[in-house]
Amino acid sequence: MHKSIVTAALLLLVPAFAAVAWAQDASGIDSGDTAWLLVSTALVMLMTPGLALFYGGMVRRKNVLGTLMQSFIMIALIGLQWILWGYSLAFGPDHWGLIGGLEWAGLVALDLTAASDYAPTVPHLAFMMFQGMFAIITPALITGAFAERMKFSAFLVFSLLWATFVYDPLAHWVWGGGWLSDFGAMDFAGGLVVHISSGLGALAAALVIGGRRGRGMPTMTPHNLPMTILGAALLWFGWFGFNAGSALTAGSLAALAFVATNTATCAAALTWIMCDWLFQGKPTVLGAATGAIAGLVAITPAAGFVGPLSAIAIGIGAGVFCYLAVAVIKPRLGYDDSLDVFGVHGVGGIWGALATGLFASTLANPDGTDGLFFGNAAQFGTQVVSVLVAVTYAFVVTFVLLKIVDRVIGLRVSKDEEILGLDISQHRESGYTILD
Amino acid sequence: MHKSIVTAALLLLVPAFAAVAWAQDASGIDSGDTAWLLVSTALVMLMTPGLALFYGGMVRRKNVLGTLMQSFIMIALIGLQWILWGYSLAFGPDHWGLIGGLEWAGLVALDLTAASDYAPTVPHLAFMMFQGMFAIITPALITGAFAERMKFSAFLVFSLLWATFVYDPLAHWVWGGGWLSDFGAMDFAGGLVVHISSGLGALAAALVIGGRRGRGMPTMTPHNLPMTILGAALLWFGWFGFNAGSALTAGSLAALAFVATNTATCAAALTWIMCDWLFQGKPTVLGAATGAIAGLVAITPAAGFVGPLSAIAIGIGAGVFCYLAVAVIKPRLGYDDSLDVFGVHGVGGIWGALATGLFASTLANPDGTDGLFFGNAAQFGTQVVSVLVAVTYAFVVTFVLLKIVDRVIGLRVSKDEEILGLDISQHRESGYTILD
Amino acid sequence: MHKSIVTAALLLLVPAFAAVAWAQDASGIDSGDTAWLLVSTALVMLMTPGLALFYGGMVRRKNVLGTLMQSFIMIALIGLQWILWGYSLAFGPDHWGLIGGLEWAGLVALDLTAASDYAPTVPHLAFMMFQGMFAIITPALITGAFAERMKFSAFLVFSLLWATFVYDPLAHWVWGGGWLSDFGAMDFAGGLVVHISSGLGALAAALVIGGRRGRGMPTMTPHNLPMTILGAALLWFGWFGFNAGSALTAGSLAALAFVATNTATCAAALTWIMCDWLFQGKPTVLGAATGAIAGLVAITPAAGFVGPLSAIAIGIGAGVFCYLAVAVIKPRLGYDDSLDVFGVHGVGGIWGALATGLFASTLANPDGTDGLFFGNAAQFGTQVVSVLVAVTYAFVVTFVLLKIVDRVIGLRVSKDEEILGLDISQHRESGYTILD
Amino acid sequence: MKLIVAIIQPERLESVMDALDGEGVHLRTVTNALGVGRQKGHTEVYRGVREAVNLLKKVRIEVAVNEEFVDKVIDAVVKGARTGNIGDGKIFVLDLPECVRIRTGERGVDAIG
Amino acid sequence: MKLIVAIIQPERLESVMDALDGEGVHLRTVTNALGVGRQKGHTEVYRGVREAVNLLKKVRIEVAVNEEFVDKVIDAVVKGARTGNIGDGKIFVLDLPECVRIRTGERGVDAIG
Amino acid sequence: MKLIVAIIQPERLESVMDALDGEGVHLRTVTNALGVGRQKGHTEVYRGVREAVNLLKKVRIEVAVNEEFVDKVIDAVVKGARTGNIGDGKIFVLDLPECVRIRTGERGVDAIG
Ligand SMILES: Nc1ncnc2c1ncn2[C@@H]1O[C@H](COP(=O)(O)OP(=O)(O)O)[C@@H](O)[C@H]1O
Ligand SMILES: Nc1ncnc2c1ncn2[C@@H]1O[C@H](COP(=O)(O)OP(=O)(O)O)[C@@H](O)[C@H]1O
Ligand SMILES: Nc1ncnc2c1ncn2[C@@H]1O[C@H](COP(=O)(O)OP(=O)(O)O)[C@@H](O)[C@H]1O
Repeated sequence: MHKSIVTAALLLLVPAFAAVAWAQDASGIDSGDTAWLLVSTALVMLMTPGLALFYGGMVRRKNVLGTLMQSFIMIALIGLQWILWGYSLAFGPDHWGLIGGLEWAGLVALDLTAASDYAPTVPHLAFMMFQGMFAIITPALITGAFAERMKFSAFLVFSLLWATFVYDPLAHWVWGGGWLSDFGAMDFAGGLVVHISSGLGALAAALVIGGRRGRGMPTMTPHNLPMTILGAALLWFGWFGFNAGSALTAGSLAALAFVATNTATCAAALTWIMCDWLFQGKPTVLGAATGAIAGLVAITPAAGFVGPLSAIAIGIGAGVFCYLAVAVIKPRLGYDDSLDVFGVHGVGGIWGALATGLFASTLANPDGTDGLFFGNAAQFGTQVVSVLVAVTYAFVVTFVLLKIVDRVIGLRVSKDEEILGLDISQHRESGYTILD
Repeated sequence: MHKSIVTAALLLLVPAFAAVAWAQDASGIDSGDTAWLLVSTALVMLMTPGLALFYGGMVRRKNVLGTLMQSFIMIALIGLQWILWGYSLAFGPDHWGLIGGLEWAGLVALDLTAASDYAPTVPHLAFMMFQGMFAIITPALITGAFAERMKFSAFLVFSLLWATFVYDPLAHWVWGGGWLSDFGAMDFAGGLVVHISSGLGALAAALVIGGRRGRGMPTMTPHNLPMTILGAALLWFGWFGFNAGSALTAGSLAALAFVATNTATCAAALTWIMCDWLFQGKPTVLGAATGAIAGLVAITPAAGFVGPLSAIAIGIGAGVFCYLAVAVIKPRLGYDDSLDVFGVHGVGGIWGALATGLFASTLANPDGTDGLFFGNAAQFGTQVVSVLVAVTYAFVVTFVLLKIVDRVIGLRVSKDEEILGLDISQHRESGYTILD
Repeated sequence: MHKSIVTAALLLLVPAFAAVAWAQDASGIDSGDTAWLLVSTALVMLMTPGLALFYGGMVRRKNVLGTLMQSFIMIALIGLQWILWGYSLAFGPDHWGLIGGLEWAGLVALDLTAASDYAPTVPHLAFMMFQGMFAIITPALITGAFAERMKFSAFLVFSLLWATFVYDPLAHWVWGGGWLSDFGAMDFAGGLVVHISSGLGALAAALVIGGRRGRGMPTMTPHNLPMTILGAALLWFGWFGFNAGSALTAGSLAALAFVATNTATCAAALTWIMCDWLFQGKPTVLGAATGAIAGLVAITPAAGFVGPLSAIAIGIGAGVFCYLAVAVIKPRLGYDDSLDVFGVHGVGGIWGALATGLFASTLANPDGTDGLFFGNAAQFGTQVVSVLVAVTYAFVVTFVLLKIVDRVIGLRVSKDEEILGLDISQHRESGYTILD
Repeated sequence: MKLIVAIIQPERLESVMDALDGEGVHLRTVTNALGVGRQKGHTEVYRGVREAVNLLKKVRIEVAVNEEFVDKVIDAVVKGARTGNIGDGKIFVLDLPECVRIRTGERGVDAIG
Repeated sequence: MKLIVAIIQPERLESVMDALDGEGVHLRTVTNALGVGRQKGHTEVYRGVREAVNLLKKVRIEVAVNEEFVDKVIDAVVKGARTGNIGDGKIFVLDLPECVRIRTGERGVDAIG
Repeated sequence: MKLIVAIIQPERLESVMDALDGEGVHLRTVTNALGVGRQKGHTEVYRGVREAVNLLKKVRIEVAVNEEFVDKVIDAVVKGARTGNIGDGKIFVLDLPECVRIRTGERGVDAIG
């Protein structure tokens, strides 16, 4: 290396380190809470490859790598964006209730000697990283909407913009001290911030990019459902970190969220296969997996606010509403939200955010609020408004971003590339060999 | 929703929430122990999809989804059963040493403000959920016995009955304050409750349902052994939560159980491939995976009671006994325990439970008991009796339940459905596409 | 069993148990730290199957099981070696700075009533097991160098020797109180001990065993890249335990290592696909996965000593250097390091160990040391020397061991066996069925 | 009787099947195949090593018919498979002296349909 | 010489192979195939979307034999594959003017066995 | 015209393709196959149960050519595939009365190349 570069790098690095310095005996940091948050962070990280497999199994063979890649590379891309400016925008010092400032960009100015205000018993860096994994998976969720036809370069640019202009502001509003939290919106682990934002973004994406060629042909059959089941299992597993980790401590609140998460998921999976049985004559395995994801989505905003029986009710609702959205309404409307991101995350997220306003109870979580069914109709109103805000913001901004990227780069691969498949056309690789 | 339904639901939910309320400063709850138990719960949850893959890789292509589903759906089905009545039957207030009462059904009457008597340093809900994951995987283990031929509807009904009438009582007897624990049976993490119960249930199931059509043909070859290896790896990984989590605290006991678990598993895997080498000329990969599972099974009841060298002895025993059961005895007897649930879990569980009575040592765990080799022959006697009780109870009740379900619904798919495969006949799906 | 055997076994076991006895109230053991270390141990264990899949997807169909097996069986083989003598050699009482004594062989003489000096807040057994998982994965890493052509028996013998004569001494020198730690070598989680040792061992192995038959033919294409992506994801996930677990406590140091790990990985994955784009016209999915592993490798020695921006720099370096080694230099030199163990682990490990000497900062970790960029050129010198030592030792001893094994057993399968594939020739199994 | 073997692009299978059905030819056997033809292949890259892939995915259809259906089948396959681009594929027509329906043991013209 | 191509149900492969061996015909080549025939397909459902699957799994066997073995092969295949249900499959017999054993370069009748 | 079908060992595919190209024959269709021949199979073992595997992996190549290329193709395949060991494979030559290029509708000799 040239000396000048080294010196420049050095100067850049110094403040970061100053900031990172801490007292090992930092009072207030609890080893149990820290262990739990670090594990939860790892669990949430694993969800993105889980999602990659969940989606990858559902596409055609020729698009498997392209689909896996769209999730996998988000870890890398948003993982850096988060360190460099995303965390600062979302959780940095609040400006007018709308956005965090760039004061914490690159984590340079962070006071890391101790914990943050967000989570006083764990290292600030642990909280930052935990939140980072949420920022990573959210744009990855959207990729299901434009599966099998998006240009990789355009996808990268879009995702970076989306994380910056949709995710980071929304996260700030709800969790970073912004106006929606002042307004009273309840969102335990990301109904508004993660699922509504990605679900509505997905709807916008499906509309802007248009349907796949030759849709409806037998060859659209999932090429590898065991891969999808594995992905769903990893998502379920990781979601314990997502929801119970959002307690930010290892105590009764985490246990409540853990139980609510699992219970709603069970109920939703069973509900979905019952709908399958009713409408199609057989319970499907893809239905069980999809139902489980719908339940996980719906319980996300509510997990730390509701008891087990409410979780069952939320899970049943998720099963029914998402089933209807995916299996009944979508085929009629005819847009090609290829892997049902809107139907599962959009609809499930909306239901979950509203259900939080119905089933929340201070009996379950004394630090929470009561919902409509526990005598506090106002909270339901708050949830309705919050949902409308998130729905509108995510849909509109995503739509605009996609239109811009389409102008500048072009969103969609060419017809020949689509026939050839993303694996070869975008990545020059094949998922599987054919000859032995 | 109609208002009346809402009101009804509300009334139902209130007591649950009252119960769930807690004091955040609940004295006695340790964040480290809680972190460990929550993680362990997630790990044990992951074992069921791990099992799905372990089994799924061993069946024929046309049955892969049906096989994955039989494990996957257990999470949903027994996950709800556990909340609604299973936990109460197993761990609720004891009645005559035989069964827990329905007092805790739906968790409605649970005092969750603090920890339970079962695990005084963690939230009651965390203990409940941890145990729930055990209840889930146990009936899933049985599915290997009737792989590739069981009707899905009958399977659901049978599993629900089995969980209620076999698992819950046994768990109560051994862990829930029932008569076997008074009697002095030692079962650290489920030799009796999980492995003997499922292994003997599997034997009954294989006998009642009868063998697969065309057994012995080349096409019975495992269709995807890498899937099986992945499943075995996830099982091994999750088993750390199963066994070391059963310490219910994050301290030396958990560390001992962790080390014993890993060590016995290593010894059993090596033993199995040595048997392969000896009897068949080559060490097989499926043998390594099967041996590992046999070791995990056998160390389960002993994990918290024995030291590392004893763990090696238990692992070697597991390798030898299970190998003989699976590779030598089964082919001679000719019953079709398709994926060797009895040979691995039944035989491994019996060996482990007896070995606990041989190798247990208060030098290893001062809160445990000594076994035969440490001067306490009585404990071995206790273990023998406990094994006989569990073996008999599980076999007989499973047999009866299956006969009933066979009468009412019919256990087995039709001949045509069996030829077609479970995926299409039971679920109307295919695991993989054939045309690209 | 014969009584005499039982008695012999008993005598053997007693001291082990005496040693394992502990006081439950062992002062100094922290439940949060213990929870974190146990979880980390499980995470590191999962890395070996992750590696199996990472490698398994890259080979040809006929070698998939043989490749999976070479990693999988390491858990069993080295898992026992570690208990029986490996841990003692590496971490037992120091002799002349060169090796641990056999005093702790079989863990018989270990004082486990409390924690060890290595990690005073966790049970000694937990520390032992955590380190054991490192010992397991290191020889497994090497297997990529001789993929698709090594005789299984020779492989087992070689690995056992390698663990004993390469890994254990190196671990002792760096972490077990040996001369390299006295010398001042910094290696947070295994740049020298794990990656340089395996990377240089791999280079020696590739040279000794020679290239695969028919290399360069289309049929050398990875047979299942989704499997490789899954493997990479599990490695990434497990690596949080590897690096952040190496803090041995659940606090700010673990959080720092966690963040550095993820950040460097993100940077390296992006860097690699940028190189792909530049040199080959398209970003590849295998490149993203390979880049991620390169980043994980390079940050390993530095994880607990550097801040997030330094981690980005280290990640970029890993991406560039490993890309050059794998995609530019290797094809020119022409040796067949089949799955690029030297290019990724050797080169990445060297870069990481040197980078630790550049970017380490007491601002990041006050208990660490400053590196060159923070005014302490001496540390860089120390790192250079340490790297040279590790490189030389690992290369030379591996070379010698392989030559010996080749003489005695023969390293390589016959030409016919290689054409047939390892699965059938070494294990008498097939990975997949062909007929449905 | 003739055995007609057609090699087509995989994504044309649907429309070829529809075209055959349109001609009243309902029986056929389909296999995956790889073809090398005038259509140029593509390059794949694995860790910086380029690999020319000439074997492209194709689908192979076999249809056994009586003489009077031969032209119908050829026309239907051409209609369903033609895009006008290189790689559209080929049709091979073989003589078929005998044909047996396994279920009934029928032979020849009776067995083919 | 004739090249006999049989399309059969996958689960009958074993018994067809045994039947062929019984007739002293030991050489053959087998491929996976998908068949559309009189046998009706099934419906699959993915997230509420129904899909009619007509291409059913079959196995394709090729056996090249001298004339005197033709009927033996046909009989063996019929014996091994027949269940009496629709979908049992078909046998196609093609003329085979020439055959070469790669190993020895032998041609014709000598090469076939 | 002839349709030449060759069954070869999978690892010889490369050299057969090169040999064909060397003779100026660039078009072909390749499928996976399993062969039973004189080559003895192997035994697999799953949990102690032995299974004789006779169906060995082969590759099946189809090449349609004009008469004057027939011997060139046979020679090329033999050259590329022969190792002298049992299992090298077979070549079958079938008459091909008609051939159609789907893209252009050309028939016969014009269509084949
Ligand atoms: N002479 C032949 N022998 C065998 N297969 C052929 C022959 N000619 C064409 N094919 C098959 O048809 C496919 C399409 O042929 P190609 O030359 O690419 O297109 P086109 O026929 O439009 O010029 C090839 O990939 C190959 O599978
Ligand atoms: N004329 C044909 N051309 C090509 N393949 C055929 C033809 N007739 C039958 N087959 C193959 O044979 C299989 C069985 O035929 P099918 O009509 O279902 O049963 P059956 O012969 O008992 O009436 C089909 O799936 C198809 O693969
Ligand atoms: N008469 C035949 N009919 C069909 N396939 C054949 C025939 N003879 C050989 N084959 C194919 O050729 C392969 C090689 O034949 P084999 O007898 O093993 O070797 P060799 O021809 O060198 O004696 C077989 O596996 C089979 O796929």
